[in-house]
Amino acid sequence: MEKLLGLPVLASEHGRQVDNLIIYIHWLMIVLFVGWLAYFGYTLLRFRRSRNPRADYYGVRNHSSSYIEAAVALVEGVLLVAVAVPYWARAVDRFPSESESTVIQVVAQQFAWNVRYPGKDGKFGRQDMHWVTGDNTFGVDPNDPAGKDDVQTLNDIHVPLVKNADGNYRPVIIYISSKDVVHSFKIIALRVTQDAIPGLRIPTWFRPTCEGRFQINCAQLCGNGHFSMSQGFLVVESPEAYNKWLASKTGAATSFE
Amino acid sequence: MKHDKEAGFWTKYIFSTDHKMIGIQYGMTAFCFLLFGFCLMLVMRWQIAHSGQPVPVIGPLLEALLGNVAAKGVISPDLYNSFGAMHGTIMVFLAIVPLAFGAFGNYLVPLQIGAPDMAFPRVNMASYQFYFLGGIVMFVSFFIPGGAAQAGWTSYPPLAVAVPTDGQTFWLVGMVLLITSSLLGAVNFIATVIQLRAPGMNWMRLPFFVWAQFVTAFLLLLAFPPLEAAGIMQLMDKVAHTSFFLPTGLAVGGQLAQVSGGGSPLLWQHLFWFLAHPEVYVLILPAMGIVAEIIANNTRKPIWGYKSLVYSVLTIGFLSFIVWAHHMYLTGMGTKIATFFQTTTMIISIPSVIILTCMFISLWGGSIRFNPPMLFVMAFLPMFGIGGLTGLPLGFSYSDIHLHDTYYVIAHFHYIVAPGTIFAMFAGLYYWFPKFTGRMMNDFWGKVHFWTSFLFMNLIFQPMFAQGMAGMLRRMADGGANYSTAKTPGAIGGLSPNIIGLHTYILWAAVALLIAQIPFLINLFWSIKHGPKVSSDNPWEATTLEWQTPTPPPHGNFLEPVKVYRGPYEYSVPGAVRDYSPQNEPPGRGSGPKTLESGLEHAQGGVR
Amino acid sequence: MDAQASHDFALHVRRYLYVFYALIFGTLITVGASYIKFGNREVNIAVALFIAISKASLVACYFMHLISERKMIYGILTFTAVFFLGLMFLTVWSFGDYPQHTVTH
Amino acid sequence: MDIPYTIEPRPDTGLYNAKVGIWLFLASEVMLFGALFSSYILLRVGAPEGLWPHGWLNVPVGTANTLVLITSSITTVMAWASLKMNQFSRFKFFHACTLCLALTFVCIKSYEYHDKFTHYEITLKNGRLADGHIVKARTTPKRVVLEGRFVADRKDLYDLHSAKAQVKHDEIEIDRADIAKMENYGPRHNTYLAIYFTLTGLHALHVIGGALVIGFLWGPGSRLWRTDPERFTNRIEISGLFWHFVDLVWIFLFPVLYLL
Ligand code: HEA
Ligand code: HEA
Ligand code: CUA
Ligand SMILES: [Cu+2]
Repeated sequence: MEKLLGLPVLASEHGRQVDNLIIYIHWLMIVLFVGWLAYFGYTLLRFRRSRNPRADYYGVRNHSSSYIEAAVALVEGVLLVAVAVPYWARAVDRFPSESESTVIQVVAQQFAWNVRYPGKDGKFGRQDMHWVTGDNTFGVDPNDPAGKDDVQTLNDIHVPLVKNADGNYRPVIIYISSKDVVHSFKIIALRVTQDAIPGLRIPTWFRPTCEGRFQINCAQLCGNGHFSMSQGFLVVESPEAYNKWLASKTGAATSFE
Repeated sequence: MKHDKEAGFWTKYIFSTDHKMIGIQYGMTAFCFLLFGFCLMLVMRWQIAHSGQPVPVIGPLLEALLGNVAAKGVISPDLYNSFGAMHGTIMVFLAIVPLAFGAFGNYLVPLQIGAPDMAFPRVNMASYQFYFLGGIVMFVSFFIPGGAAQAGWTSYPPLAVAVPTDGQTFWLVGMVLLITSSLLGAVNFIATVIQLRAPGMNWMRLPFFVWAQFVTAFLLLLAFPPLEAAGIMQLMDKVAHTSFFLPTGLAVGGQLAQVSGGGSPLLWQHLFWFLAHPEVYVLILPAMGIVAEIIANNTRKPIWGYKSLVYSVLTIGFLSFIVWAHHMYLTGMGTKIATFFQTTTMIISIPSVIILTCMFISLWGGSIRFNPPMLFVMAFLPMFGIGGLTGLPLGFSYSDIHLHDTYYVIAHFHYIVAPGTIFAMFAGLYYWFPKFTGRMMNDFWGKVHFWTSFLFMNLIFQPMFAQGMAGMLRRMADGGANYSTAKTPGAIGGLSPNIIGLHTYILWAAVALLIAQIPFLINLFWSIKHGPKVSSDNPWEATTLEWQTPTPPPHGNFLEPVKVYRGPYEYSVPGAVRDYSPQNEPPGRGSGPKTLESGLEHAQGGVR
Repeated sequence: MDAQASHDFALHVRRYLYVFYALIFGTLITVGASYIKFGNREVNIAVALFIAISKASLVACYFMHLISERKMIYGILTFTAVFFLGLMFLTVWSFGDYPQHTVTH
Repeated sequence: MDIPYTIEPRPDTGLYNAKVGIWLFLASEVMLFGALFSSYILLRVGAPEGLWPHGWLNVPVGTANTLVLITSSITTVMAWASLKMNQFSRFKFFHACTLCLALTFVCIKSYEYHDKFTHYEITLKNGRLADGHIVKARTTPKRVVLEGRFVADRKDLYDLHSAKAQVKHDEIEIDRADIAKMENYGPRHNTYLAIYFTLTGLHALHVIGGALVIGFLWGPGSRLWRTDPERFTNRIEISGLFWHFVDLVWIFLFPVLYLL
């Protein structure tokens, strides 16, 4: 079915369920569509003028159709209660503990992605909107020590692919925001989409399941450069490579260009 | 008629207060905008398929008219965004709504309920004039420096406010005018249906078309004002530099925006979608009304389940006010609110299922005539089916994660509005043309128009599902080339060449679709003058009241007061001589006993 | 118009005057109440809105004759009220229900 | 065929057309102002701690204006009643009052607007804030003179209800050279003023519009009374309904913007 629908490659753990939900619904759609279409074609042939010159005032007298409608309602209800709602709840209300995860901040701008890591101390510097200036994108309090070692990059996100103690891949939590207009942080293969809304810092999380260099899309019209806001990549790599990369960045934080 | 003779050219054609003339004015204007909106899209499709290459034929023209946004006839991203935003705006607010509601509604509702005119003829005229004015403002905005609005038809701030041109201001002013027009229209429709129903035309004898228009009017009446409020606020943000939708710490283009901040971008989205979801039902309900009329007439039998149709359309009307945030799943929604909106979204799909089911079942036992109107209607059903069904995966926030803002969404709603609503509009035109003009349109060319349009519509929109599934995003000035595997070697999640390649086919299908309209246009204008004259006032042998008037109906519509004796779709009544019993035909006279209306009840089964 | 009818209207007029006095009174106590410190502002808001609503309903019921209006009008206004409340509460609610850990500023 | 029920009510609904029309229109107005009220709530709830203004508007003036509008409401309904009782001259008198009151309302409102536009908040280069009404007479290109006060913290300007806000105002002079930012209390100053100007402005437009209609019916329009009293009375009722609605909106605007 994935093939049939042409779903793109998948590289995250929760993505499986996203795809499944899409597939379930399409089964429902196909059944309805084909079923009705068959009936439709049959009636058009059988009751065409030339074959059936006098119409029947009453037409269908039973209400079997009510059962179809009830069935549709039922399936939708089941999908809603059993799949859509619980998984959404997991996605937005049950975040893994930050200590167990790679925590990153992303602030979108026209037309690029600013990325920020907490640095060695694992703590982000204090932030407040009134610190925001042209070059202090994240509004970091300049005289907060915790902010000093924060790492900042542009269009370049790296995350390690390691298993946690609990045997699952280490989750990645990304706090997404924007400094100018609404963008949308979308990574197709990871089945991640979160609008980047100025004034809100919204987290989203996922568990990558394989290494690779993933395209970051901007999915919300954000100006005349929207179509070319495609330089951002998220690299999933081995812990060693990740640490090496992070080390090479450290210290770059203090200057916020 | 007496009145018409008195009336001179201006009072008759330009400042007419006759609902029929106003309907025709609406229709003409709206059709032109429909064509215009389509042409914008053709240019965009070229740019998508061959981004960066000058547009053939009209390229130089564009440059001459619009200046360096179309330098050397190449569509710049800014121009692409303008066209995209205006295509959406024009199609929704200036083409389909005026056509479905303003034109067909205006012309037919008073006739079908047996009224001499709208309740407030002068208000009706004002409504058209506001619409026209709004259209002008929108149109002019293309030619001002910087061009028309660029922030999509959804005009999300801060972008809408940040774009440094006046296009957005024009857009907002235009919207306020259009909203005023719709409000006046809505008040008029509702008052007319409530007050001017002919004696005997009780609620359950209204043609389904009137019900659809009635609910539509309520949607316009109550859903538009919040957008008007939002529009006023965005206007303030733009001209008075307030911060309704601008949060603190906004840094557009490097330096801090000179505003107080403290606003919320999401506020706009809520107010916008509070309108825009009901709006989409405004686009479909009148179409469904037309479909019901034509099915009943061309199957020669009553619509199956009239009552459940009426209740469904009322339910849709009610629910459509509380599903809006399904357009905002990915703006950051907690479980509770998401659950609420997913639930309502799923519930609202059921009445649509019921409506379509009733339409399908109505065919059973009929004696189906395949004339152009019926063909378009027969296409409407599955096309709406596809569009509607593909709404379901979007309706779940969890699957929307993958589909949001992809071409899957584009395909979803275009299947409903283009081969859906537009086809219903064509059907309505072919069907009521004899009533409008007293002449028939050509059958053969009608069928040519249908088959070609049907084919090319599907060739245009079917591939978009595939593109959307593969993750191609909307509003990409280069059709997603920047995200293609070609551009980003080694990256996972790029668009494969054959997905990108579909653009070319879509482009040519779209061009072909335009060409397919030529027979229609010729047929239309030729028939106005030279079409065969109708032999009777009721060429389709229909039951509803609009066919019981002279052709075309005079000022004041009916020659003598109307009285209604039966339901709207009394076709093939057992015991009747003719296979249709007009609503205003007294019982007995060969039309069977009037009690047969209860037969209708029985037919659709008391259960619902 | 016959004597009887205009007599009824004299009664109406008297009622209008009572409503008028009530409205003036309402306005004054609203202002008064706003200067009382109830401890927290919520109480002030509640009080003020309560008075405002009662004033509004007086105007609607008597000046606009809603008290003796037709079913049709009631129907229309009920729907309007429902949708207005829907708009207000759903919007406010969704501003209170973001994903976990969301930072709003 | 002419349009039925333009004057006499339709039996089954018991209403004449215009009555249905105006109520539908008012329904849409409810949604319009409803949306703005919702926005007000969200902006207020979303405002950072201590940065939502309290007591920025002149309560006595606001109260006076409220009374003016209420009075205009009673005169309106009286005008209609007089017509019902067939007393045309009384009608003329009452609606004359209505019109004067409407004018008064608009004048008072514009005075309030003017008061806000001449009220400045000045941020000095050294971070302190000066706040008060500008003294045009003594303000020169080099120095600005305010009838106001200096404060250290922005929050001190926001809650004028609180006791410590009851400060004396005296003339302060500021050298333009050390002004970092100077902005009057226009709509752009903060979201409170933004929604204040939007709501009251829209409301004022309604007042003016209503006054124009009533003015027309009072003047030239009243000729209809001689030819078709029934219809004329209906028109007065319709315009009256609109006017009461405008009053009704203000009944909410007043506490929400002035008192809370
Ligand atoms: C007329 C227009 C119209 C209609 C009727 C609908 C109907 C529906 N829409 Fe659609 N929608 C739009 C126009 C419309 N929509 C537009 C314009 C957008 C994009 C706006 C933008 O972002 O620019 C949009 C976007 C949109 C989204 C947001 C997607 C996103 O941005 O991520 C969602 C999500 O829930 C959605 C859901 C639905 C649902 C559940 C229905 C349901 O009402 C559908 C119910 C119908 C059915 C379930 C079909 C029943 C039929 C059968 C069962 C019979 C089948 C038989 C045969 C086929 C033979 N729509
Ligand atoms: C009612 C609404 C409506 C209608 C009918 C259409 C019709 C069409 N739309 Fe559009 N579309 C939108 C509403 C609509 N659209 C909206 C809201 C958007 C989103 C905008 C945004 O992103 O902000 C959009 C976006 C949109 C896109 C995506 C652009 C992007 O994201 O970058 C595309 C891409 O192909 C597209 C294509 C088309 C096509 C090919 C048609 C065709 O079906 C057109 C068919 C038209 C005809 C066949 C013409 C018939 C007319 C006549 C025959 C003339 C008769 C004349 C006289 C009698 C005088 N539309
Ligand atoms: Cu950033 Cu689109
Ligand atoms: Cu929707």
